[in-house]
Formats: sequence, structure tokens, C-alpha cells
Amino acid sequence: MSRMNMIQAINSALDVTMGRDEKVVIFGEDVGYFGGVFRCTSGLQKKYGKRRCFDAPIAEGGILGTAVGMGVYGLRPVVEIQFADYIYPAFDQLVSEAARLRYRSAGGFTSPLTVRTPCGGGIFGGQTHSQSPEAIFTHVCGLKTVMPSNPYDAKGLLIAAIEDDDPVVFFEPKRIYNGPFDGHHDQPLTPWSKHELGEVPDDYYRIELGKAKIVREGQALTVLAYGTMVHVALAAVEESGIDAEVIDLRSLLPLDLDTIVASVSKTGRCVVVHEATRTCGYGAELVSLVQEHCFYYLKSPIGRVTGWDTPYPHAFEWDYFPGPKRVGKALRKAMED
Amino acid sequence: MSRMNMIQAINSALDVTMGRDEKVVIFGEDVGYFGGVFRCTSGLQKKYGKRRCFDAPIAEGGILGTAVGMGVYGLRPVVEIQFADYIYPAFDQLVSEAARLRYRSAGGFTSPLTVRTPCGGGIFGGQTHSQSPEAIFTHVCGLKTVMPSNPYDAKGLLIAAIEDDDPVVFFEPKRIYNGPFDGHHDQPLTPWSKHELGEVPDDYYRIELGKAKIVREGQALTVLAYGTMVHVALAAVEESGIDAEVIDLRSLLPLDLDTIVASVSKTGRCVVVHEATRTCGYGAELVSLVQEHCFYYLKSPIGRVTGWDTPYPHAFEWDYFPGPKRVGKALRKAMED
Amino acid sequence: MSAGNARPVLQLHIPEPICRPGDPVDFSKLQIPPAGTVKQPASDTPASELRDYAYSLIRVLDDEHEAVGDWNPKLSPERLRSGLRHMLLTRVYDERMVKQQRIGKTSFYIKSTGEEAVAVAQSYALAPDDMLFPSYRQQGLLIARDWSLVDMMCQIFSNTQDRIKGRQLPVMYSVPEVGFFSISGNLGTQFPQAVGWAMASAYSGDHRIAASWVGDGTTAEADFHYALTFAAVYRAPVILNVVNNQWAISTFQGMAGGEQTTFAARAVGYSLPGLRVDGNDFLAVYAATKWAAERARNNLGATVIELYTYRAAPHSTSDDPSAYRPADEAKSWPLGDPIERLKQHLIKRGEWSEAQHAALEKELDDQVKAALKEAERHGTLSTPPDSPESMFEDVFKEMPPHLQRQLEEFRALEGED
Amino acid sequence: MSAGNARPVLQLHIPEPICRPGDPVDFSKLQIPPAGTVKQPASDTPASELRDYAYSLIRVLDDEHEAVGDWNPKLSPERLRSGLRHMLLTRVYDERMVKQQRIGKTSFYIKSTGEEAVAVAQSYALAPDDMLFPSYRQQGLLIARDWSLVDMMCQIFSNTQDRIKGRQLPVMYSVPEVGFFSISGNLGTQFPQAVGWAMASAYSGDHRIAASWVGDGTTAEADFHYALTFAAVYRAPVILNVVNNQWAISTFQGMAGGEQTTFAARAVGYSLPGLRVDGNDFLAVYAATKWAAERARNNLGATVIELYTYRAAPHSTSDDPSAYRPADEAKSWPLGDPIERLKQHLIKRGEWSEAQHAALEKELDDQVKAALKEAERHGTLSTPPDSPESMFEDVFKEMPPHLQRQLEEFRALEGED
Ligand SMILES: Cc1ncc(C[n+]2csc(CCOP(=O)(O)OP(=O)(O)O)c2C)c(N)n1
Ligand SMILES: Cc1ncc(C[n+]2csc(CCOP(=O)(O)OP(=O)(O)O)c2C)c(N)n1
Ligand SMILES: [Mg+2]
Ligand SMILES: [Mg+2]
Repeated sequence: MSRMNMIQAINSALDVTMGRDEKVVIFGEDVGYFGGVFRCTSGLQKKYGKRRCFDAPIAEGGILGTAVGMGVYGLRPVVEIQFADYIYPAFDQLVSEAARLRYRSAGGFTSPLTVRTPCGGGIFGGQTHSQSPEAIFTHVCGLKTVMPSNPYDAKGLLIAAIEDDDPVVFFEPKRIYNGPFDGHHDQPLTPWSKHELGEVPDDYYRIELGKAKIVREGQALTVLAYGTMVHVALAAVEESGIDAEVIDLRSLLPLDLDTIVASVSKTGRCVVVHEATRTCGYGAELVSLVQEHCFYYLKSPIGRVTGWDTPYPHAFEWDYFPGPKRVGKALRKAMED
Repeated sequence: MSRMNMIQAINSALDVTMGRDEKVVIFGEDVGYFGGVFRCTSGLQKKYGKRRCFDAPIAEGGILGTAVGMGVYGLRPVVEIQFADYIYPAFDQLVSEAARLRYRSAGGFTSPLTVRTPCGGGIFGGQTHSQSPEAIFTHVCGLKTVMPSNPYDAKGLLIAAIEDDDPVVFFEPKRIYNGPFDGHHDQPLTPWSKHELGEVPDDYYRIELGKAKIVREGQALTVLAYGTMVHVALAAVEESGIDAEVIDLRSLLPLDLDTIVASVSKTGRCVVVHEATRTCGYGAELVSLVQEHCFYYLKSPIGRVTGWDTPYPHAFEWDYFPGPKRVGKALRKAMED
Repeated sequence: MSAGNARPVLQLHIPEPICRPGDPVDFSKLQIPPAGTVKQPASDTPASELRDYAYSLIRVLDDEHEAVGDWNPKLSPERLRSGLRHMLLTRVYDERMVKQQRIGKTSFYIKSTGEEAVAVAQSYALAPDDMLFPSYRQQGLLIARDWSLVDMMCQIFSNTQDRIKGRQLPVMYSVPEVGFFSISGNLGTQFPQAVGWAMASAYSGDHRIAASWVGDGTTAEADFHYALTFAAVYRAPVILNVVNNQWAISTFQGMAGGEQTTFAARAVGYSLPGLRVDGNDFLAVYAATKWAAERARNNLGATVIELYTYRAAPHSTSDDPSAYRPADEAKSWPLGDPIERLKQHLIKRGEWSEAQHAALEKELDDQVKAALKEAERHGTLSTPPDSPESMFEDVFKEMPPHLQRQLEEFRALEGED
Repeated sequence: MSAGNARPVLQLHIPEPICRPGDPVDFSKLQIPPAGTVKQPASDTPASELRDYAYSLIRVLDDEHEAVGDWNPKLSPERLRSGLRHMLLTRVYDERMVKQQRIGKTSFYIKSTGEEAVAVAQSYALAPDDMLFPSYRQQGLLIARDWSLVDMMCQIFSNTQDRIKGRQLPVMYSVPEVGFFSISGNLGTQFPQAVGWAMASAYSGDHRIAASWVGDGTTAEADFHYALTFAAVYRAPVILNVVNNQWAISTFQGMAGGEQTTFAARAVGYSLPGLRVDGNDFLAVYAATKWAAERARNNLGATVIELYTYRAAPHSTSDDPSAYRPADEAKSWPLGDPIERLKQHLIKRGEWSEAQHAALEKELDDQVKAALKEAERHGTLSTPPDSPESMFEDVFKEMPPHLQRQLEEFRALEGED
């Protein structure tokens, strides 16, 4: 056991899988000698040699295209896209190739790659260093989509993602790399070292993809969240005094619908929270599923708290970010109705 | 007035706008001399010269990239992406550039381009000539997304799209290019010449983006559909004997929520239909909006009838396609609950 | 400082082919050097000394059907007859399959007529376990690797024995057994994948190399640039082929940049060797590929080969080229037909005869017919498929809950019939 | 046919720079030809005759600070002093802005230190109404076009006078008034946009040309390939600049292909002229750009210019280069510093002195300080912004209903405070 922040936990997951499996190979922009702009691959080139952890040309589509080929050969490439905002040039290789290869070859060829990419705002990154594009990947069949909310889960989920035989897009909410940011940007950040989920085993362990976690039990209302928003939701719940159940989805596809349905059937109320823009965001899918499966239990409309349908504005990021105040308001509204 | 199929109506829209505005320029793969693989640009190069309607290199990202620049100069580029399945290589230029330029420059620069692209299955096109990726564009702020269901609307909406000062993605459901296909693939197709909406003015007219159309009035249930699925929904409604109201959305973003809410508030039941895969499809957004705005009117869960969450399989396309039988079942289910 | 209004009026240049339907065919502007004039360099020559190869044309078979010059691979008559057989089989197969499409037994087909030397000779120049990342027009690779025609036809028919379960458009084969990668509908995506596969082979201390193919039109895609960049940077053991068959559906190769320079020249920009080869010359194609393979095997990295040929057939069964090019262009193509040229070469060498050729044609026709008969026993697209439930498989290795729910929905629907 | 197991063991090549932190700086492998040795061709020379330019280095200022050779643009002392002033102003501005970031008045900054000649000399060689599609490291273009420093600073501060309403990361300027296109966060996207703009200018019979800039690292992106392809095919009047400053964040230019060949060489593959220029030589940069502009204006199409320079600064304020390159690499850069070199040239010509230079430095420092004072009056990032509602504007020309609803939601929330 060590105290780790999320960067260290991710680094440890990479280290552990590289140590166990020669087929794990890491590349991406600045990930080699330097160890990544967020330092997630720090030390890996030194430890495993530049053959196993190396820099790539600035060509996200080329990174994904070659990774698909490496996966076909039999390796387990783990590539980093420096910011989720820069995944779009790789979109075709992800959507048309990685996601569909098993299907179109009826299992004759597969490519078990993992794409790691930091997402989310709150670091004054402006509109091209703040996006959360998870919903465009969950709409594509053949990709798994994961977003952890803490170091312990990050390591266990990343190991599971790398070992998974299907392609996985692994989103890392950069705002919580260093601590469980709860949306109160004017208050000091608690570091992960002060949080129980900053306690991370040094060795190998996995967290199954597709299992949500109830991070707060409650009877009055169900909050569905993932990534940074888990902490924001928890803060909002505490501040509101509402006895809400907060579920950290962890994996968006596959999704742990059973846990969601059980909770909403119990509480009869639901609020969905994410940082991405609202229209056609992942929250829309959650609302659809909840209303389909829990219709007769619902006492009030399912609320959605999300980023606005605008780019993430540099100067107004705290007006954009769906912080505890906005979440709290939605909680109260769901209770009132 | 002429009898036109959808290809001719689209061709007429392009012709009319080119004739009115020298700034309209058309390019794309095979659209020049040949007139496009679906013949939508047929005759335009001959009429307006190759400067105004020309072939492009096979580089969807380059087509969009140069179109953005042309739009910045002050032209109104109308580009064709040969199949919607091939829009992904252009994703970054659409999402990061066309969609965000006005915002990031606070109106200093804009690019009023239109992307025309055939979508949808039912022509034995297999997994890469059948997709309906509209939901990944509606999730992106700054793009308008339109999908007509008949020649009359296609012409009026396309003219409005070209004249719109924001970028528009204009989806053309290729299965209804020649007639209002209702999903009964084993029956002969009625041509547009036999349909009232195949009656199209030769001259200029516009249909405002963001206005839905009630294509069948009813009291019992509301069906939300667009593109090919409007005809499938109508067939399913007739066959079911249910007095459903069928709304053709026509424009997905902006969306005519008022018409939807008025209808569902009246009927208390709703079924959403689209051809795209289900998870995080546009239907999810529709369900979310309806449950938010009509919660207290709803008598049964909102149904979703969609393509399955798999690629579009060549041999099983009629098992994949959400035909009248599947829609009919959802209608009955929505009535029973 | 500014040229002000004295600056000239700008004009947009739109490339246009020399002839269109109705025009007389004119290939007089093509520069076709005589066979045997291009020297063969050592396969370890630095790329910087090879630039001229991108602007010449490697040819072995001359107008008198003799094999001449440095690049003559001196293949045995047996091997050449075998190559002839595989090319001819490819052509016979193509003809037969197009007929199946015409009579509704399948939805779509793509011929490789006139381009058979590309796939067959390149396959011959590679080791059987080298990995192939083809486009949709290299069915000859499968045929040269003696893959089962019945199996190929079952894919064309999307029938019960289709190994990819009816999921893909006809011709989108996928045959791991002979190292033939699953063909994508999206142009060019296989190019960087081949580079990645080759990088993985090098990473693993393997000895297998990769080869990939794109068309002239496809060179404009991003994946082409990615492939050349990554191949150059990591010195990947891969052969990157550009089949310049002059057309991309209705669009002539000038629209991809072929008006200004060759496609082999693209390689020069990355300091990769770019060989330009007479694509209808079996011997030249073989020799150039062998040279590139040797280079790759010796850890000297990738080669780009432009195969200069002509798409004699329509783009696909959905296409009618008479709408955009003179009908008789194919016949006037100055580099002739690859099968005819190899045949004449063998005859010239006394290793083949018209009678033998006719007999071979008959034999292959029978072979294809027999295969067709067998394949049809497993159904065609026009006979109803029998396992639609398989549609839900292979999206993931294990079916996740949401797909299980959808499968149940589907079953319930089916149950209602 | 197969080499079987006799085939060699393959190895993956991973490029690596010559020196890393702790190593002695070693630029001895760079081939720097003496100034004046490269001839200037007529600007209408066919690209096929210009290939060698991609492998040489156009230089005008020699080691004794004399302007020599064919490419000497023979600029007047006034013009040179003006260029010196704009370069120096850029540097002073950069220094001051970095300080603002350090003290928390803005979130981010990017310097162009050592690369000032690129932006300033290129701006000088273009007409004032030519359109610029820059990357984030050509602030010198705005400064050379005499754009308001206050206005630039307001963008850096995301303050109430920020013309782009606080929406973009600092340095992502957008100034239609002087033809400076909105900078994107996504690398390279501006390259094909510049080509499209140039095509539109040609389409319209205009006389304005376009220019765009990417870094060495960015050449690997798809947009680079699109730009060169479309520029070549449609003969677009555009100048496509690659600023090879040796580094892409922590990644040396070899990882983009610079180990094998030059970036100017990419142009050869498309049959575009590729000029390689000493990017720290104001006169050479000016001359090469002028040549390319003349070519474009005369409907002869695009030119690629590789500006060979060195990123003396960290990548951005988020970066610490001592982690990946020797700290003193910049000082040893064999092409020196652009400001120092132009200064010495002017002094050599008797047109400038150390005293004048010191005075100029002081003057510019004052100018920047005064501008800063004014800009700060409109607030900085650390002072609360006052119009968050503007966040909902400009997503579309007119606000659609769903955004109106969200704006109302936002107002209701604000109202609760
Ligand atoms: C990404 C993408 N864009 C467009 C298409 C449509 N398309 C299919 S084949 C083709 C022409 C390809 O021409 P070329 O690369 O020269 O290959 P050839 O058909 O001549 O062998 C086009 C445009 C596609 N399949 N994928
Ligand atoms: C599409 C995309 N990928 C990655 C990044 C992150 N990034 C920003 S700058 C940079 C390095 C660019 O290097 P270069 O092109 O050489 O330009 P320079 O910074 O040296 O001027 C990277 C990788 C980005 N902004 N956009
Ligand atoms: Mg072709
Ligand atoms: Mg650089």
C-alpha cells in the first residue's frame, strides 16, 4: 500500500502491466523520455527501455492507426492522447477501425488497445483543453468507455482496461489528478494523500469494467455521476442535507444498469450529473434508461446537471462548470416536485 | 412545380442557390464532371463551369479544412461527403473548427458552410455505407443538424442550410432518395412522383431550420421521427390502428421542442424512432427532453425504437433496420402500459 | 511595400483529364521509358541516393516480350507459368462474380481487371507469412496464396458459410490463415495499421514484414501521410504500395496530385525510397517488391512502390465509366495487359503456347464453376440468411448486458411471427 | 521463395536526440552552409527544377554580419531598423507577459524567443492585406502589422476589453482587422484553412494571397498533408511555412521525421517548391518569403518554406525544458539569435549603434509597460470577469431556443446569490 495521487496510480498501473506482460507497449506525444505532460508515464522509459515506452509524432490518427496494427499483431498498445480535445483527428481509426474490427472479421482479427486521455475542465485550459467527449464514444458500438474518479479505481480500472481484449477509451479527469476536487474552486484542494481512496496497493489488482460503485448510500434520491462530478455531487449532497444515494458509474460502457435501477426504484428520484455539454451527452442516455426501467417508481422528472451547450470558456470556466451550487439546486428541485 | 425525387430536389436546391449567389461553391469527391455517385450534383458543372462545381481529392478532412477557409474568405461552400460513414476523417475540422470558429473569435470570423452527406441503410451497403451518425454532431455545440424526409422539405431545408450563416450538417437518407420507403422492403417502392411531397416548386423557397412538422395528427400517442423513419412510423401507425400523432422533426438542432411538448402533453404517450444505434443516439436526447418537459403528462414510459447497438450487418440489414413491425410493437407497448 | 492593385488577378486551377467521353483517347503525354533502362541499385542504398527512381519507371518486359535489364528477376518458367495461372484465375473469378451480382445473387462486386500483376507478382515476392493489408482490389493476393475460392465466394454471397457471418459488403475478405487482413470500407485506414503491425513485428524481434496497398485517389487521405511518417520515423519493415490505376471512381489521378508529379515522389518527402514500376509487367513488379522486401528485412525500413497501371474495369458494379472517360481508353493503355504480356513472354521463351493457354483458360473456368457450385450450396444473398441472431455477436468479446437485452428484444420480436 | 528462418531478426528504431540533460551540447552534425552560397532562381522556375532547395539552406547574413549573395533583398536601413524594432518589441512583450503569468494575472503564455525573425520578416515580405493563418508562436505578425499591444494584452488577461470575450486561452488572438486569423488550440488545422482561403481568393479573382505557419512537430498531422495536397492540386496562392524550431514540447524534430530529411523536402513529394531558410536571418527569411509571394501572386501556386530556427524559450509557461534538453542548448545554437544578428548587421553598415540599441530597448520597455498599465485597467484573469452571460453568445449567429433556456437557467442560478 502506498499513498498515491491519480497520476501516480495510473503510472503504477502502467508499470505493473508492463512488468507482467512484454506485450504491453506505450507510446504517445511526449510520453517517452519526458514522461508525459501530466507525468503519467514518468520513469517508464527509463525502467523498460525506449522500445517499450516511446514518443510519437504529433499525429493522433497515426498513433491510433499504428496502435490498431500493433494490436492486430498481438501486442497490447496503451496510447496517450495528450488531451481528450485532441482525440478527434484519431476519430476515424477509433470508430471505423478499432471499434469494428472484431465484428467485421467475425473475431478473425482484434486489437486490444487502450487509449488514455485526460479530460474535463477546471484548469483554465480554455475550449481546447477542457472537453469531455465521452458520449461520442459510447454512441459507437465496439468501444468500452471508462472514467475513474479516484486513484484506487484508476489503477484497478486501467489494469482491467489494458488486459481487456476489446478497445477501451480511458478518460482521466485531469482536475482530480491531484485531489478529490469537489467544485469549490475558491477553497484549497485536499490532496489524495488525505483521502482513503489515495491508499493504493503497489501490486496488481483489477476492478471489473461495468461495475458501478455506490459511494454514498441514501434513501431520498439517486445521483448518477462519474469522474470529477462524483466529488461535486457528494459535496452538493452533503451541503443540501438531502439523503441522496450517489453512484459512481466508473464505466459508461458497459454500464451497470442493475445498480442504477435498484437505486432509483428505491429512491424514486434521480439526478444525472456530467461535465460535458448537455444535448446528446451521456446524461441523455442515463435519463432514457432510468425512465424506461423505473418509470413507475419515478416521483419527479429526472434532472440533468451538465456543462452548458457552449465551448468551455477560458475566463468563465467556473460559470460553465456544473459546480455544487448547480447540482444542489437540481437536487432540491427533484425533491420538491 | 415539377415532380421531383429527392435527388432532383437536392439538385434543384443547389442549382437555385448557385444561380442566385456567386459565393456558393460546390466540391467533393466525384461531384464535378460526373455529378456525384448519387447524381445530386448532376449537370451543375456543365451549367456553372468547373470553377463552381468541382471534384476534390479523396480527403474528407481536407475538404472540410479548405471549406472552412473558403467560408472565412466569404464564400458559401457546399461540400459533399460521399457517405456519412466517411465523415469521420473530417471530424476534427467540423467539431474543432467549423463549429467553434464563431465562438472562439467572438464573431470575428465565421464559416457558413454546408456539409451534405447521404446516410442510413437499407441498400445493402454493409457497415460502412449505412450509418446514421447524427447524434455525434448534435452533441457538438455550434453545428446545426438537419435531416429531411421528402423532396419538398429537402429542397427548402437545403436552401435554408446553404443560406444559414452557421455551419450545417445536412443528412440525406439515401433509402428515400427515390421514394417514401416505409420499411416494407419486400414490397415495391412507391416513387416520389406518386407522392404529394414529390411536388416541388422549381424556384426558390426556404423552410426554416428548427421547425418540425406534424405529418399525422392524432390523440393517442406521439411518435417522434426524422428522415426515412418518418415513413416507417406512418406505416406502423396505420397498420396498428392507433390514433398516433407523427412528428417529422426535420431539424435536430435547433430542435422544435414546442411542437413536441404540445403534442406529448396532449397524448401523454411517446415513442421515439431512429435508425442509428440506440445508446447515446439522438433518441436519448428526445426522451430526456420529453420526460423533463412532459413528466406529469406521461402515462407510460417513452419508447425507443432504433438500430441495434451493432454495426449495420450486410446480410441482416432487414433484421437490423427498425421496420414497421418493431415500431408497431413499441406503439402497442406504449398504449398498453 | 505592397504591390497594391498592381498585383495580378488570381485564378483557381481545376485539374481536368486529357480526354472525356467523346474525345479521342490520348496517352501521348505519358512518358514511358523503354524496358531495361533503369538500373537496379543495391537494396541498402541510402534513400537520398534513390530519389530519381520516383521519376522513372522500372520495366523488364520490352515491346518484343523479352525480359531485359538489371531488374530482370530471372524467374524460372515454372514460376512464371504459375504466376500466369494465378493472374488468369483472378480474372476468371472476377468475371464470374460480376455475373453473380448481375443476376442478383450478391449485392456488389469489385473487379481487378488489368491490375492482376500487382497482387499476384507482389504476393510471389513476399514470404507466405508476411502480413498483407490490402484494399478491396487485391483479391489476387488471396488467389496467389492459394486460398479457397469457395471460401471467398461464400463471403461474396453472405451465406451460411461466410466466415464473417454476412457482416461485410462483398469483397471485404478477412483471412487470418493466410495473413490477409480484414478489408475496411474506409479508404486508406489499413496503411498506418500495416506500419503498426510492422513496428510490432520489429518490436518482437520477429522476421515477418508487412505490405499494404492503397489506390492513387486514396493517397490524399490522412492515413497515407501517417503511414509514411511513422514508417520513416520508426524505420518500420513495411512495403507501402500505391496502385495508380489512373482513376478513383470518376476522378482522374490528377485530382490526387498526379498532374504535378508521381505518387512515388511522395516517398521522397519522407526520405523513403520511392520506386515507380510498370504495374502491368509481372517481372518488374516482382523485382521491385523483392528489392523492397529485402530492404525491409535488413532493418533498412520501408519502401513506397507506385504501381503504374490502369483500371480496365468499372470502379465497381455500381459504376458506369462510360459516363466520365472514353469507352476505349483501357484498350489504348500503353502498358498493355499484364496477363497478355506475361503470356507472350512465355511463348517467346518457348515455354508456353496459345493451345496451352486456351486449355488453361478452360481449366480455370471449370475450377471457378465448380467452386461456385459448391459455394451456392451454402446459399446466396438472395436466399434468406438463417442466423440473424449472430448479428449481436463479436461487437465485444463477451456480450455486454445492453446487447443481451437487445438480443432478447430481437428474439421476442422474432417469436411473434 | 521464402527466406524462411534465415530472415534477419527485425528491430524497432526509436529516434533519439543527440544530447539530453547532462550531456554536452553537440550541434556538430548540423550541416550549415556558408551564407550566400545558394543561388536565387527565377520565381517562375518549375518546381521540378527546384528540388535541391529543400536540402540546402538559404542564408544572407554571414559570420561577419555582412549581407551576401543572390538572396540579399537589399532592404533599406530604415526598413531594417523597423524590422529590428518589431523583433525587439516582440521579445520585450513576451518577457513582460510571461511575468504576468508568473504573478497570476493570466493563466498561460507562450513566448517566441529566438524565432522573432520568422514572424516579423515574413510579415514584411507580405502585403498588408494578405491573410495570415498563424500558429500560437507568431505573435510577431501582429506586432509587425502594428496592431495594438493593449488589445493583445486584453486577450491575454481575458478581461472586459478582450475582444474574444474571455473565451480563449491566452495567446489565441483573433484580429480580423489586420488579417490575422483566429488561432486554434488544435495543431495544424489552420494549414488547409489557409489553402481554402487562398482558393477562395483565386476563385474570386482577388489579388490577396494567404500564408500559414505550423511547427516541425505539427507536420505529422493530417492537416499538413491535406494542405500540401490541395495546394498542389488547385495551385492555391498560399505560402505554407514550417517553423522548425527543433522541438515540439519535449519531443525533438527527429520524431516528426527530421532525422531522415528536411521538412522542406516534404514539398518535393507534391512537386511544390520547398525552400529551406536560416530562420534566424531576417534578410534570408524576408527574401525567401518575397520570392514565394511573387510566385503565388503570379498564379504559380504554393511554396513550402522551412524556417530553420531554435525554440530558445520553454514550450509554454507550463513547460520546463531542463527536464529533456541540455540547459545551454539555446546558447550554442549555431545560427545565433535573430535580433543580435540584425543588430550587428546594421552596426556593421554604420546604421546602428549599441547606444541606439540600448535606447530602443528602453523605449520599447516603456511602451510595453504603458500598454500594460492601460490593459490592466480593464482587469486581468485574477479579477472577476463581469459578463459571464456572454458565454452563451456566438455559439450560433442567433441564439437557438435550447441555449436561451440554458441562459435562463443560468440567470436563475445567478439570481440566487
Ligand atoms: C474514407 C472514404 N472516403 C470515400 C470513400 C468512397 N470511395 C470508395 S472507393 C473510392 C475511390 C478510390 O480510388 P483509388 O484510391 O484510386 O482506388 P481504386 O478504386 O482506383 O483501386 C471512393 C472515393 C471511401 N470508401 N472511404
Ligand atoms: C491536435 C493536437 N495535438 C496535440 C496538441 C498538444 N500540443 C500543443 S503544442 C504541441 C507541440 C507542437 O510542436 P511544434 O509543431 O513543433 O510547434 P512549436 O510549439 O515548436 O512552435 C503539442 C503536442 C495540440 N495542441 N493539438
Ligand atoms: Mg485508383
Ligand atoms: Mg517545434
